[in-house]
Amino acid sequence: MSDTLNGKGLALVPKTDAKQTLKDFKSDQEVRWCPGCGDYAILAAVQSFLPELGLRRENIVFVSGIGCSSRFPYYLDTYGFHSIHGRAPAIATGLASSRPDLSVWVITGDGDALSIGGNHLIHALRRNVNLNILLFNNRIYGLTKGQYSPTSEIGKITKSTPMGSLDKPFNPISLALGAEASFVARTIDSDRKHLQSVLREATAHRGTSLVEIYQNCNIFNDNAFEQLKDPEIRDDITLRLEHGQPIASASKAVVRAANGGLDVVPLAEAGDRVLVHDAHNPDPSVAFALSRLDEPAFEHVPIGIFRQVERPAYDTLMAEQLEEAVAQKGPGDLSDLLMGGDTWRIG
Amino acid sequence: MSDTLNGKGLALVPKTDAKQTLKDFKSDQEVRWCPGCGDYAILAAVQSFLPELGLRRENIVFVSGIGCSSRFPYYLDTYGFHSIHGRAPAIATGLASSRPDLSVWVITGDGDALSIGGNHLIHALRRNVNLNILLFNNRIYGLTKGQYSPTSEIGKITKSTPMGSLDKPFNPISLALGAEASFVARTIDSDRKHLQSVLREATAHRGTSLVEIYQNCNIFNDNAFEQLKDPEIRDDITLRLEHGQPIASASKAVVRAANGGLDVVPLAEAGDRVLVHDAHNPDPSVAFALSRLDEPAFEHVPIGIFRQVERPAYDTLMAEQLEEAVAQKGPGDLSDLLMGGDTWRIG
Amino acid sequence: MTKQVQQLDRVVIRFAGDSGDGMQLTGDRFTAGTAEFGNDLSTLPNFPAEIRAPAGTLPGVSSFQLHFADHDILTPGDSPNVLVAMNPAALKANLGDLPKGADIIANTDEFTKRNLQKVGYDANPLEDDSLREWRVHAVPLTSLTVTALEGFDLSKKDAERSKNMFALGLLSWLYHRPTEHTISFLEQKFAKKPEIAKANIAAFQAGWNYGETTESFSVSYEVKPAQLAPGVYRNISGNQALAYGLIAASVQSKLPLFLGSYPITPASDILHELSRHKRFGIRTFQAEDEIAGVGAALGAAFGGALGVTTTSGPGVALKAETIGLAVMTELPLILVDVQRAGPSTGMPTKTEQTDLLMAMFGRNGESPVPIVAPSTPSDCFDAAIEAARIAVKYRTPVYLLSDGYLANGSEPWRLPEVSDLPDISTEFAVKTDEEFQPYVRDPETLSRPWAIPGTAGLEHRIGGIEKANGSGNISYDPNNHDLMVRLRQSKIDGIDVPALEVDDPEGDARVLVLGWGSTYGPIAAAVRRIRKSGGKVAQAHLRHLNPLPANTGEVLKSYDKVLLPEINLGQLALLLRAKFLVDIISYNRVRGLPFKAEELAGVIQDVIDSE
Amino acid sequence: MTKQVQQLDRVVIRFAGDSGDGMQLTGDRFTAGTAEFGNDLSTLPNFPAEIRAPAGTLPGVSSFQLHFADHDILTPGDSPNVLVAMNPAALKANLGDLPKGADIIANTDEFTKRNLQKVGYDANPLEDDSLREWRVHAVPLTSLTVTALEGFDLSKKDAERSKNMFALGLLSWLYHRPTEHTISFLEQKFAKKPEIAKANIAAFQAGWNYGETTESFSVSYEVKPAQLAPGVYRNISGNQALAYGLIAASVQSKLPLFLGSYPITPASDILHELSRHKRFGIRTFQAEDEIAGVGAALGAAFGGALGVTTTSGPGVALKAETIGLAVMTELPLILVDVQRAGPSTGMPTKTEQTDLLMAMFGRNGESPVPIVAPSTPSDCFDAAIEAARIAVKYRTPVYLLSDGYLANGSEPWRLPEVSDLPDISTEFAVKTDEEFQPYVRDPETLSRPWAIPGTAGLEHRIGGIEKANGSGNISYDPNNHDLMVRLRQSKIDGIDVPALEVDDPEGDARVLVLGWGSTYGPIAAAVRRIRKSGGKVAQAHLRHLNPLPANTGEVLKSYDKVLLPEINLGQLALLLRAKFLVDIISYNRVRGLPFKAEELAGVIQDVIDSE
Ligand SMILES: Cc1ncc(C[n+]2csc(CCOP(=O)(O)OP(=O)(O)O)c2C)c(N)n1
Ligand SMILES: Cc1ncc(C[n+]2csc(CCOP(=O)(O)OP(=O)(O)O)c2C)c(N)n1
Ligand code: SF4
Ligand code: SF4
Ligand SMILES: [Mg+2]
Ligand SMILES: [Mg+2]
Repeated sequence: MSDTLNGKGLALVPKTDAKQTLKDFKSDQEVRWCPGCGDYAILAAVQSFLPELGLRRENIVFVSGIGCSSRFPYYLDTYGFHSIHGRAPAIATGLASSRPDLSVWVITGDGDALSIGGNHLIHALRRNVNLNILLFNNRIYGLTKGQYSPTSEIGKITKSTPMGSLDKPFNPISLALGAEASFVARTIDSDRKHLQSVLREATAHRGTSLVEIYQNCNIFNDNAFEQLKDPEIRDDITLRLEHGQPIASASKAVVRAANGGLDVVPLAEAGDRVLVHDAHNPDPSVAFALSRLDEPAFEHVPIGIFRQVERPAYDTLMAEQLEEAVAQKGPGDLSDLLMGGDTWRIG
Repeated sequence: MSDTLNGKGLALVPKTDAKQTLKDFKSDQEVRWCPGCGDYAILAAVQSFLPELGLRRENIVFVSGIGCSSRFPYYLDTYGFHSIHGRAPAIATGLASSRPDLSVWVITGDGDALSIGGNHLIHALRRNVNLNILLFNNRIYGLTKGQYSPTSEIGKITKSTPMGSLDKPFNPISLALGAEASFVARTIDSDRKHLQSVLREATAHRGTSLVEIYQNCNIFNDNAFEQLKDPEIRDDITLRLEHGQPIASASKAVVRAANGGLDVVPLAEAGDRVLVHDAHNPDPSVAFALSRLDEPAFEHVPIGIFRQVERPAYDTLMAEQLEEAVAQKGPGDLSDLLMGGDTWRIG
Repeated sequence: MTKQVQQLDRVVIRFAGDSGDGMQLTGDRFTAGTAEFGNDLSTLPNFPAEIRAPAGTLPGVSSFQLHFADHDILTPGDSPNVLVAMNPAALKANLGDLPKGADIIANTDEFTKRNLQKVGYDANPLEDDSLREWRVHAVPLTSLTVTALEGFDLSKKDAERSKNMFALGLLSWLYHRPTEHTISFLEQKFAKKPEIAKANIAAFQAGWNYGETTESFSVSYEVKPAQLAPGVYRNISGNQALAYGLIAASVQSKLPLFLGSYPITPASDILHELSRHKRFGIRTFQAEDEIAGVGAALGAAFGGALGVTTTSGPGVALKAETIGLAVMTELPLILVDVQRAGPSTGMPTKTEQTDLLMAMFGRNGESPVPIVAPSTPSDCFDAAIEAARIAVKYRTPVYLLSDGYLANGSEPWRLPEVSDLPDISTEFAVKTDEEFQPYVRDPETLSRPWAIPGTAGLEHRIGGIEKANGSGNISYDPNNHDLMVRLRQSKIDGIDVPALEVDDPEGDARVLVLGWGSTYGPIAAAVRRIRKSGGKVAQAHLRHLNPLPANTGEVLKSYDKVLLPEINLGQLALLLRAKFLVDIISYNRVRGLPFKAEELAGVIQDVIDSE
Repeated sequence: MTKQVQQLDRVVIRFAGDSGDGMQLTGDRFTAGTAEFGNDLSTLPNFPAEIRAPAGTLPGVSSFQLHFADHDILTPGDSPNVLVAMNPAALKANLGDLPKGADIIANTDEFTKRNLQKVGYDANPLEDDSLREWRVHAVPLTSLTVTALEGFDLSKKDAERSKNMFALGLLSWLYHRPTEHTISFLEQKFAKKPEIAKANIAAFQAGWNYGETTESFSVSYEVKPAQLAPGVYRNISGNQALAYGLIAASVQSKLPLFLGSYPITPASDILHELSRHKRFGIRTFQAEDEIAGVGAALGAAFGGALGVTTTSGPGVALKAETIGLAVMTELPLILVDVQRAGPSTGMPTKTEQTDLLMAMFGRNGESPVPIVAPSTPSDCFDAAIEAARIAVKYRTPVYLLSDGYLANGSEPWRLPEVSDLPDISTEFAVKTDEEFQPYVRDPETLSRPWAIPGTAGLEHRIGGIEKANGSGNISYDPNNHDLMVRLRQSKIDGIDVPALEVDDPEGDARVLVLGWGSTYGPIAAAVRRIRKSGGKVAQAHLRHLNPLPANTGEVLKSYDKVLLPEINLGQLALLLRAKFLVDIISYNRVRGLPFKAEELAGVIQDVIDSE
């Protein structure tokens, strides 16, 4: 856990000595995504990652909203809650803030998290509830059969936008950073190793970690992330973010721009101006600038952990207040409470 | 309108030659805020600013949510809609995108806009509907008598948080920039001149303009912005943002930091490193970095227009599609539509 | 060999296969051919909520049922005469609905050991004796298709894809359907891939020829065109008819249509349809959620548009607060609820009538809203216009309660003459000499003026706080509040709705079957059966649920017994019992499916017999 | 001069002034003194939605009414015997409620020309003859206060602020209230500002002395302590009692309380109260909106907490979707709705009973939810425990329907012994030898196991899609859906609720007055009046609205007439009519105010007379 600030993410969750394998995390439910869907790869990556945590299976909970991606909990043999559209962060907030002994995950899609659920997402982020949020971004509404989503590119032709969509998409990383997130990362369905390395840090982080996962929907938005998978160009356009390392792809590098922002230049020209990634910078501004590098789209895409800073988790603070209240005045006594006001006796 | 990119904000709204004064914009309703409330100053500033626009009064609409601030529309003799909590941006989106001939304003509070209404706000911003959103930020829930709000500082003691609030507040400017806003500004209730100068640019901007107004609630959160009003320190901590001008207060200046971010240094030390403000920079990263300068609070506060870039407004694009559809296939004919499928005749 | 041709008056076919097998398309094309041929028809698509559940599994089965006849019919049929089963899952999932003696056309190629195991068949039912009570036609549809396409430059997989067209060809032969339309349809659909177009056409024709030549089918069937009322017809689904109705309402009201909506099954297709008709000046706004959808529609209505929002299931719950605001601000608004099986997420692709009481009461405070419910897919057109008429005339949100069955089901629709459509236009308020009062009421309708921004001299403020009647100023006056609560109620109670019509041919029935919404077809079909067998029963169907027609109580009380079948636990019954103190007999099944005519006929007969 | 002392059995006082005049505090203190003295009492605060509307205006008037007596009383009183009017607006706004002959104590200092004009008085009513039918005591409260505080180091403005304490002192003298409590209260409240504390105490004493010495008051009144049941009492408002009830439910169920809430009038005080008792392990979460509030509560319930959400008005509408999810997932959850005047924003500070049908039906699909309604402020305590008992035992969301009148009204409460409170604890599911089935049902209650995360071997998944009974797997099976719809309904229908008790002392009444919720007090007071005057009437009050007590129908049918007063347009009446086909007589007034006993007595008498 080299990059981990504190590694306390799951400190309160009971561990097991029993050896676990991928199989322990497979439920008996048949997986029901379209053949070829990127969700399969993510599921396999998560199932094979979980044993590494060494947690008691019963202390893991997956909470999801509604969407293709939100079916995820059914396929994991942990506790699970397939809730309603957009509300998973709220439901998970109640669970995680009252049960610090649980590892609580939120599974959500770009529609679920950023359209109907946008408000709960940004509030969870600023509160820093102890949650791992995996946002499956396929830039489309899968389950409702292919309308454009808040991450679809402008001009997208879909069933609901036959002449093209009009709205500028959200950049989930920028939005999260604007919402005071303490942990923000991006990875991709097809790169299991990277995906798992991000999950490793996300689970080690105590607080809300938002992991955007580029996910291919081969039915309604096939090849949305093709450039990042294309062996021809992939290494040139992928800027890997690793804390303490220069930010560069095979051929490009990130440097400071004259106007206070960031620029991408040919690696050869960069020299020692290459920006070294500081994921732990308390100021999210550089992380934000990094998140803007892929505007308009996919010329150079930062992948990895944009931001990872320590901040007390909401449930910790909440628990501390309860403890403090007891420390100050002793545990609550119902009889005392009732008798506590101005009372008088009759008879 | 020196700083205005296009000045097209109200190009489609009918003008009047009639001379207007503040009085024309006063409704017959008694103003019902607490004596001393900052809302009075904002109301007066808006009422005395509106004549400047020279619009037909009947083409101006104020839409609000719920909160003390949201009573604003009642006091203006224009069209008004005092709607429900948090939903004003959604309602205004329907109005503005179907009526480009209107000047549509949204009046909202920090609770209304950022708590219950957060999602509608960020979506309005990314869509760039032609709206002027005035966010009265008093960092408290006024109307419900003083609970902490999403902009209240951590540890705030209120009726609902007797041991102090736990959640990190939103920075409305950062959030808006993370949500792809094309126009973002901050001003303050007590500085009418500045407030009006910001409104001037906001109305000239076609698209969504978000104006955060620091507003004093003298009943539940008095003196929240005292530093910015205190003649002793005000000029030292206020960093005025003016496009094309160096960013500095009486004694401090903003410069680029070594790590790619921004720093505030004593003016004397800054020399020619002082950052020149570029509100029109297509990349919001520097604006974002500026929005972080006042973290944790009020050591140096940027005031003015953070960002002001041209981007097609949602209603324009929508109208263009309708026109294009007509251009391509002629205006809709109901009879043709009904007969348009596979039909057959009987009898 | 000349094959025997048998005449039938009606047939029910069900195509069933994997989600990826193209059964909906096959059904659609068969329907188009049947419509073109002139039969009356009714359809029932049935598909899983998953986009494409794993191949070969029971949850992945998708089916399409079609009923066609030489006379007018009312339902998609209780049980199929023919089942086309593209794989073992399709057979297993549908066999239960198949009456003994029906035909089964099974694609033997898919009855592999693996596929059989997937659905729990120990042995191949086509080979053991288990299907002896049906007439099984074992056809290797896949391999026949691949063989037929050998000359094409296609991978085997691509060739196999055309097996649904082979099946369509076979069925088209079996029922003497015309073929031209399907061929030109395929040419158009694959205009950009001519090789695929040709292959599909070839598969289609091979299917036809297979029927013509193989011994497996010794009889083919003819169903004569129906004697429908003269006119121009097209086949239409409820969602499409509803969208067209909204467009017509926009034209007939001279108000630009603004749709604020968030996608949700089974309402999404209305959004899709409307977004294709921008040349009517229609704005479709895909909102960030249901709340924003209805909010934007209300904002547009304030600006003088015909504001519409469409949704289903949990989406309805989310709109409640804003509907309350629309009640308070007394603005026109149309709320389309395509009811689906609940509660909560429920069964998104299944039908139900369980939102009636939600529509009536699902808001804080006393907030009455009129409710209109279409009865058949094509009736969605008229019901939409009627909802708009009420909304505009009475300045009120109106609920239009469709359901999943109407939405996706289809039937031939005799096109109305545009000149016969009602004029539902209204007048915006204009400046007069008097001071403008936004809550002054029209004495007839009790509606308030619709004064839209841009009108000089009518500047005013509305909102969700209680208003003084007349001036519209904020008012906390107790008596004003009581007055306003009653005025809002009286306005809705006073809406002009046509009288409830009773179908009681001889006027001597003692039992009335009442219904509302999509149960019309099965109820009417059941009533026919009863009458055919000499029974006497009256039928009435409510299109207006709020307010009820003025004569409703009278009608109910003029029968010994009133039977009310509903796909809920008795929601309309509750309203009628409360209002008229009539001991209505409810029949309720909440299975996510429409009633069957036979089932209802049995229930009606029981009620008659218990007299 | 020794003044005359008159004995009274009951008095109704109303303090009225500007929002900034501290009338609520004054009323609270008078109430505390009265409680201490041992009278029975009941209070009715009434304040504007604005925080502090412009001084001296009608909308800015805030009032506090207190009814106290030497016997047990049931309401805050129909009309005041004394009005304290701190300014002309307060006089004007309240005069209509004042019976002729009542006392008016008016603060003459505020009857300036400007203030009179502000509320439309042409002349000073204290000086012209217009108040001749009342007993007016013109007292320059402000200047007397300022004079009394001359020795203090206070600005004039600060001194003037104490005028409410002067008024309190005067009234305390007038009704022989004890003074110690008020003095120690002021010392505590202003502990950090001793000068202010002393000034307030001085003003209070000056008011007392003024009464004692001035000629303006020749009589003072004594109301003997009431003969209430023996026990320890405290005065409590409905919101506080409700919060205490929730805490007690947490203790008695051994479940940690989790409140997810979003502030809204008049429910916010429950959030405020609960957030002060963290040492009970109570977590209060101020959410970003109502949806997140109920969502978090449901999430916590999944984790084994006693999940609660509190709201009012439009907030209720927003929670509907999540309540549907709670119905589907069959988890315990308490939904507190402090009903306020609607629809939409309505009149936030006013009371109403208009959310009953929303609670019953306000969700998509068939989603039954039990409903419990407290009848008096202190009953909110017991009703909260009862709601929790049902939620926990039956694994269901439960609606607790309070209202604005109960929330802010107060009355003396005889404290229960903690040992007498019911044990409402439950068992979480534990691993057994059998495979765990999350939707297997307890045969008695039909509830499913509550298996919380952290329990090894019970890993399972729940959600909003229809579940197979037993296994809990997703199921689209039509018959399973019908079964589940009925099981969910049966579970609620089968909840054990106590029988409806009827108060019919001689057992020969022919008319029954039925009520629910906060109308208990006025109805019971009206019934007393009728009986006092020799009339016969029976009374019954429903605490359980869903399911209804098993004997409800029987009770209704055993009277010739059933009168049901409701502060809505007849919502419970609708349910009872539908269920029992009884022609209930509704009496409805929706004025944002509780009924008056006199008003109801009149209505009851009319019904008796029309027999
Ligand atoms: C309240 C509500 N509104 C709408 C829907 C319909 N709906 C289900 S999933 C979905 C969007 C799915 O998109 P996304 O979150 O991107 O998930 P994906 O299917 O792409 O994984 C919508 C609109 C719903 N189930 N509930
Ligand atoms: C749906 C709904 N939830 C809650 C409320 C109660 N409420 C009214 S205003 C408000 C917050 C006000 O805060 P803010 O937006 O900051 O406005 P301010 O009063 O401070 O100007 C709340 C919670 C409401 N009216 N409607
Ligand atoms: S529709 Fe797209 S996202 Fe959904 S399961 Fe299929 S491929 Fe995956
Ligand atoms: S409570 Fe605060 S924000 Fe509201 S009117 Fe009073 S001073 Fe202004
Ligand atoms: Mg998606
Ligand atoms: Mg505020």
